[in-house]
Amino acid sequence: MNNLAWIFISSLLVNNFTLAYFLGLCPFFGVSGRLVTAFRLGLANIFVMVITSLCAWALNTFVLVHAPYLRLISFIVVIASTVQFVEMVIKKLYPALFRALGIFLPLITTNCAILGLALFQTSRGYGLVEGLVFALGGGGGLTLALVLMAGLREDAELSDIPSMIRGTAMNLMIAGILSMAFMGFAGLFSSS
Amino acid sequence: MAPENWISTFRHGVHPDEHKEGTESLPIERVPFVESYILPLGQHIGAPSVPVVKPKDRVQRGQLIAKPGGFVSTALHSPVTGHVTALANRRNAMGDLVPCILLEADPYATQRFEPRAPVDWRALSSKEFVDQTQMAGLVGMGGAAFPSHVKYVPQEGKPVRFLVVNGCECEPYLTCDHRVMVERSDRVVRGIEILATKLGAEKTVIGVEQNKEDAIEVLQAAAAGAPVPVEVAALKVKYPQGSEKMLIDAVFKTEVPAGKLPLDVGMVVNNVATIAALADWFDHGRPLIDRVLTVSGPAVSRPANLQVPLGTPVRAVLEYCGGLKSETRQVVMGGPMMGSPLSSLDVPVVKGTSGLLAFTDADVFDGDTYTCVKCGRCLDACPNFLNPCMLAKLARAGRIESMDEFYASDCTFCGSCSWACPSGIPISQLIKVARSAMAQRKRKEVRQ
Amino acid sequence: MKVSDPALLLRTAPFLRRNLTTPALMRDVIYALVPVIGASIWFFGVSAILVIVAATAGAMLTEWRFTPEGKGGAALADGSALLTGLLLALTLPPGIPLWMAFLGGVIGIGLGKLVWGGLGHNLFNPALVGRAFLQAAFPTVLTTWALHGGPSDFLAVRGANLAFPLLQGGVDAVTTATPLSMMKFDHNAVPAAALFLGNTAGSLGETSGVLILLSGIYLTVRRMFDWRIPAGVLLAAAIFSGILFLVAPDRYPTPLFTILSGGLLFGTVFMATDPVTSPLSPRGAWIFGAGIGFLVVLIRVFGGLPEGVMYAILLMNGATPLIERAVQPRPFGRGKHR
Amino acid sequence: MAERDGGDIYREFAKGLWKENPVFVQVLGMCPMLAVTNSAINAVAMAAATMFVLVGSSFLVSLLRKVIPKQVRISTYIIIIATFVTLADFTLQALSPSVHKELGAFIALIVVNCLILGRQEAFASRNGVLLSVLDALGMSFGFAIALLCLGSLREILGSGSIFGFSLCGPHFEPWVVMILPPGGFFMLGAILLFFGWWKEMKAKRRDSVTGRVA
Amino acid sequence: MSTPVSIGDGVETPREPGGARMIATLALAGLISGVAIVGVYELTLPTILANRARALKAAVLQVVPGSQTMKPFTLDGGALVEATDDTPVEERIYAAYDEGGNLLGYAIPGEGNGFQDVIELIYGYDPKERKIVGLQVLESRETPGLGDKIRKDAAFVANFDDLSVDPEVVVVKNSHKTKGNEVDAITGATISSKAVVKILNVTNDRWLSHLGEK
Ligand SMILES: Cc1cc2nc3c(=O)[nH]c(=O)nc-3n(C[C@H](O)[C@H](O)[C@H](O)COP(=O)(O)O)c2cc1C
Ligand SMILES: Cc1cc2nc3c(=O)[nH]c(=O)nc-3n(C[C@H](O)[C@H](O)[C@H](O)COP(=O)(O)O)c2cc1C
Ligand SMILES: Cc1cc2nc3c(=O)[nH]c(=O)nc-3n(C[C@H](O)[C@H](O)[C@H](O)COP(=O)(O)O)c2cc1C
Ligand SMILES: Cc1cc2nc3c(=O)[nH]c(=O)nc-3n(C[C@H](O)[C@H](O)[C@H](O)CO)c2cc1C
Ligand code: SF4
Ligand code: SF4
Ligand code: SF4
Ligand code: SF4
Ligand code: FES
Repeated sequence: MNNLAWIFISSLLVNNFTLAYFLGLCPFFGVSGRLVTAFRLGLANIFVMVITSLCAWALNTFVLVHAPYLRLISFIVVIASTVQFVEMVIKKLYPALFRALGIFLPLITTNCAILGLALFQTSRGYGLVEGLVFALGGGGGLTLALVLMAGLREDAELSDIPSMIRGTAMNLMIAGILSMAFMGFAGLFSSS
Repeated sequence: MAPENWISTFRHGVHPDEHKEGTESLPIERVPFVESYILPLGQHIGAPSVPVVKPKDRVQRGQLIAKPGGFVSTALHSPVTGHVTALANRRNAMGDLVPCILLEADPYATQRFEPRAPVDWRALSSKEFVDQTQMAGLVGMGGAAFPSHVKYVPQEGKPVRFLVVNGCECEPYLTCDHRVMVERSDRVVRGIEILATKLGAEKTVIGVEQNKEDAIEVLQAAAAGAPVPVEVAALKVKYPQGSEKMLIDAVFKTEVPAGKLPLDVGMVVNNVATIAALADWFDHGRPLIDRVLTVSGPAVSRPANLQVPLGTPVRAVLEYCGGLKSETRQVVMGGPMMGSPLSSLDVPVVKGTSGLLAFTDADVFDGDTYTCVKCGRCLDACPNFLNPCMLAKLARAGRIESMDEFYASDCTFCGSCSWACPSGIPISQLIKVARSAMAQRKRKEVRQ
Repeated sequence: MKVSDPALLLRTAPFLRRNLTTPALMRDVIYALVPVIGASIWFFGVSAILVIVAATAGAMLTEWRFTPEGKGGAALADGSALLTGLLLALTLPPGIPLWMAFLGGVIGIGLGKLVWGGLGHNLFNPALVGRAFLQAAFPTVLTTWALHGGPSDFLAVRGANLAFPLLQGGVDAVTTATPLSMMKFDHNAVPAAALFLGNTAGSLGETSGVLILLSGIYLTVRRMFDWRIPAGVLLAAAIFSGILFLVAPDRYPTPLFTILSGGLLFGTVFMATDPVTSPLSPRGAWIFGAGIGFLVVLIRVFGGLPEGVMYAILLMNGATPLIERAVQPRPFGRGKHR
Repeated sequence: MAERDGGDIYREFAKGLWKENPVFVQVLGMCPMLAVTNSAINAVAMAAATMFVLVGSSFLVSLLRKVIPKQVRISTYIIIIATFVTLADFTLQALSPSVHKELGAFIALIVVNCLILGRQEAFASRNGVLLSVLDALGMSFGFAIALLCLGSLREILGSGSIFGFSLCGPHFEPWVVMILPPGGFFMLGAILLFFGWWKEMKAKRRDSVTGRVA
Repeated sequence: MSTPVSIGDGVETPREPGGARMIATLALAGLISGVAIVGVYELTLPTILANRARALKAAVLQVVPGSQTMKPFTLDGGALVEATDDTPVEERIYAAYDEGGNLLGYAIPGEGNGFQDVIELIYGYDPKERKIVGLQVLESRETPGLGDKIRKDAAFVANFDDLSVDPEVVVVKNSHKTKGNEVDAITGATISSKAVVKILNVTNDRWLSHLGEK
């Protein structure tokens, strides 16, 4: 399997950002109560991840070669500012899109899936295109996990879940089972 | 969209055991007159009738005793010769106290109904025809008790193409329509002639399930001699074929859009007994003063098809049939799928009463209930293609507001889902309770 | 004759019920399992019996102990815990330590069913949750296959059956490769006849295709499950693997091999069809089935694991709420297509 | 800020340990917690790094709380936190490369651990230096307790050892799932389930006692 | 979990009143944090670099048995030249020498996809014998108990102590190793085993032709 496709499949399924890497658990547990919201959040996430990947690539190539110690600070500040800027642009140009995604953008910018993306991309030495594919796969994986989780939670709401487990504990169990199911993707397109 | 395939039916639905063998070949008997009668003013859907008699007034059999209380309302006539004892509240089958006219029969009267000369119905304008029907006290005898004349009002842009006569009688145990079709096919066809002519229908289709072969034969013979085109459609036995939208789907393969009426697809649907009563009114001036019903069920000593004057107490009817067995635990007015349970035997037979069924504890469902295993049998049962399982779940969780997303308003409470559920979940009952809660909530909102 | 008022009950309509209950449904599936259980005992002897007893004991004890007060006995009576235990056992390798089989039953019912609120509330197949847990916890044991045999070595305890709880099996068992791993790693296809009759290595219940098919036909005829689900699985698996086979016949297995090998038939007939965890609506059932068939082939052919039925079913269980939302039945009188 | 007595001071510290435990009660900082608790030693390293960052930034934020304009406070907090994280990162890398390798990117991800930002916003920016540091210490210890709990349980079941010391002998069959991702979810879920059960039991006992009195 | 706050809220504010002060605050924060970071960076850098170098050297010396010293090389236009400080890490291989300064072999790093994630390894190559003489897995996320045997299973690692590279290395199952270029797969982890061998072959293709006898 060629490398780009593997990066995509790996971050989407095999090493799903949320279910295998534990990234972005805040939105995963916090915003998966309703399917529609979860889906929009997922889309917004993909969007921010793509921007993040671009920023991280630019910083890595042009700035951080000279000052590697500023990596963390510059990632977080630059990503946050860029997202804010893009948010303003969207608000002006596509108000409808903004209404659908806008409220999530600030929430997403401070979660670890975003920073994790930038850091992994850097530590694995991904180039521009690899980074973008990684962002799409990772964001897609997060969206997939979110949407599955939201569907399951909406249904579980109508079940007689015992009161002692209802809430976070149950959500963790559901996530665990999902994560176990995703183990089936292990090794997908990796060799043989 | 002519009916092409006679052995047709609608999709989904269920097939409970029919239990009709005990009564289907018993001729209609008349029950003797009793001492006193209870006539609720609201025996139909819509505004209650308004009494035109006072206590102590003498009344003749067939005399008007209450006039329509509005357009969606109908007249009420005395089922006996006798006198008015009181205007008072009595309990109806639902257990509610409702205003009634109480009558006492004159033990010495002949109780003969004096027919009047036939009306020249061809000469009536549509408005006059509708008014006449209203004064006949005609309501749907298929169970819904909807004032019939309302259906006959011509509506702009909605011509009537077909008259559909509902002879399905899909409820288990009930055989009253069956007997009416067999014994009074001439009245049915005469009613069709009148109604089809007045409505301007191209053709009339009588829908009958295949388990009533004798009725089909008799009706086919009668239809052959009818002055208007009439066809008899034999339908596969399935519940709730008699529900008008299912019947139309079965016969014409046409879906009446949700929230619309048969008239919106150019049809008027009437029960066979309603049609026969319509003929009696125009031919003999005989209003709706009695009806045919089936007394049956394992706890009834002598099952029968009876012609019962309206207002006769249930107790008297059951006594005529030899009384109830001692293990009786449940008496149902109507069919076993949609009827109402009675809490007392002192309620009267009304225009919509198609049956009186008595069961022992062992006969009616009282099994263990389990949680839903999502087996999908309720989906396969629902003639309205709803998701009863989901509706029941939402109702149970108190998420009434979400039920609209699953089209709770399309439910006709036919009970097919509850019948089919292996987990014994009272699905249609849950939906019903939730729907009335929803209606109440909406009413409250409107008031505020 | 005077009628005196009987003690009337106020139940509401409908007053009649079909005489089919949920326990009867479960019982029917258990009946259908009998031939499969018989085959597993034939092939794997006393080991099969031990593993089945251990897994069912784990499932039933958990159900009995942890169902909310007062309902324990009643919950057992519906037979679903027994069924879960049996199904779990039949997906395990014959040489598994009994304590693991027991643990699988406990996890299957505990994590797979009771935390969700018991029968009918779970969204993942309990037996497969139990198995997936075991496979993730003890991957080596769950991919070690004891030799199959006939009645001659009926009494031979296979593999690590008798390992002390929490400890490893000790002695190295005599193991063999399953048809699927031979296919995956050596590109060596076992003939279809062997797969069909069942004298191959594999989980207890999966080896005999013909018996599983018979049970499946029995259950279909009795309408115990939605036939669209197995149809969807088999069609999708056959089509997808057929395309691959046409592209490169020397690398990929034939569709027949795909369908007859591994747990595909067993999972299709007994597990994908679990009503509780599959979609209700007819179109949903097609999508669900097709998704499983597709994922099985994807995982088997392109993934790291030789077998993917369990994961495919669990993944589609997870997607079931989404499928249900996407394909609600269209109510009567609303729109054109149904 | 009003004067506080010793009891108050103790309370600010102790609340994080149990009553407002950031993990078990507030369910904060899930990502690093689940990602690194596959062994006790990783859990301790993570907890130590978090404590360093949390205490350091709480100290600085409360010190500067009157100087920082409201509109840019969050940005300033982030810069402060990121600084401490970078410091922790380098230090750990110098001290123990192997632990640093195990924890991977998750040390850097402390920046976005909501527990830390949350404490700045909710406490350090409104309270004096002493209380803020105590609060931070309490929260860090609470976090550490939770991490250690989770890490030890996962290591014991998943590897049969604790802090690398074998507990159950060489024949123990490890439950590999526990050190895999699902195990993280399950173990934390199980702990929360246990607390739920505990609470329910206590409530039931209380009810039965008061019921008898009434 | 992260609080729904925008950390970028300082970015678009300069137009508002008091902007100067905000910028000043941020700048100051940035300055302080910069100084702190640079300080610690300078302080820890030597240790970190030394740690890395030590780890690398240990790995190199281990995979080329008997070696005592090493020197990095890289390819420049097809010729092997000594690496400079600017040579990227992934372009380097390491020549290993005994105490007498005689070349014993090269340590070659390689990486590729494993069962779960990327596997990084380094192996020793003896150009005289055209044999692989040692292998160490540096980084892998393979399943504990299965795939991680590529690192922990002595029998598997021993496959690479004396492994011919002519023809290409191949994997065989069930201890059927008969030829010099064959590697016994780990039972239950065939995929990881194959992945390691695949990395070897790919890396060999890249380097071996340049590593003739020197
Ligand atoms: C579930 C259901 C079943 C019904 N079954 C019958 C039936 O078997 N026979 C019948 O005449 N009406 C039946 N009805 C009533 C019909 O829908 C329709 O109202 C009636 O045929 C109209 O004729 P009517 O007004 O003369 O009664 C049923 C209604 C429902 C909702
Ligand atoms: C493959 C197959 C296996 C069966 N195994 C059994 C069985 O072991 N025990 C049994 O009672 N019925 C078995 N049956 C079904 C019976 O023929 C019969 O349908 C069933 O016992 C009726 O059960 P019920 O009355 O509980 O619904 C089997 C049917 C098939 C097709
Ligand atoms: C949870 C789980 C984890 C696994 N991890 C690995 C692994 O890390 N590396 C590997 O090669 N195989 C792993 N496998 C096993 C492979 O999927 C496959 O069964 C094995 O490589 C076949 O080898 P064998 O033919 O020697 O039995 C894992 C299996 C399971 C169920
Ligand atoms: C056709 C059919 C298939 C079933 N398959 C399973 C199964 O695969 N696993 C299981 O635990 N229970 C199965 N059950 C039993 C039951 O649905 C299960 O215990 C519930 O999932 C528990 O809520 C099945 C039941 C039926 C009727
Ligand atoms: S249920 Fe409806 S359809 Fe059936 S007999 Fe009664 S009134 Fe007719
Ligand atoms: S038509 Fe009606 S009123 Fe006239 S005789 Fe017949 S039943 Fe009596
Ligand atoms: S009662 Fe309502 S939901 Fe149930 S089958 Fe009838 S129409 Fe469908
Ligand atoms: S029939 Fe009963 S058990 Fe089956 S899906 Fe419907 S509600 Fe659930
Ligand atoms: S800690 Fe990961 S998103 Fe909040």
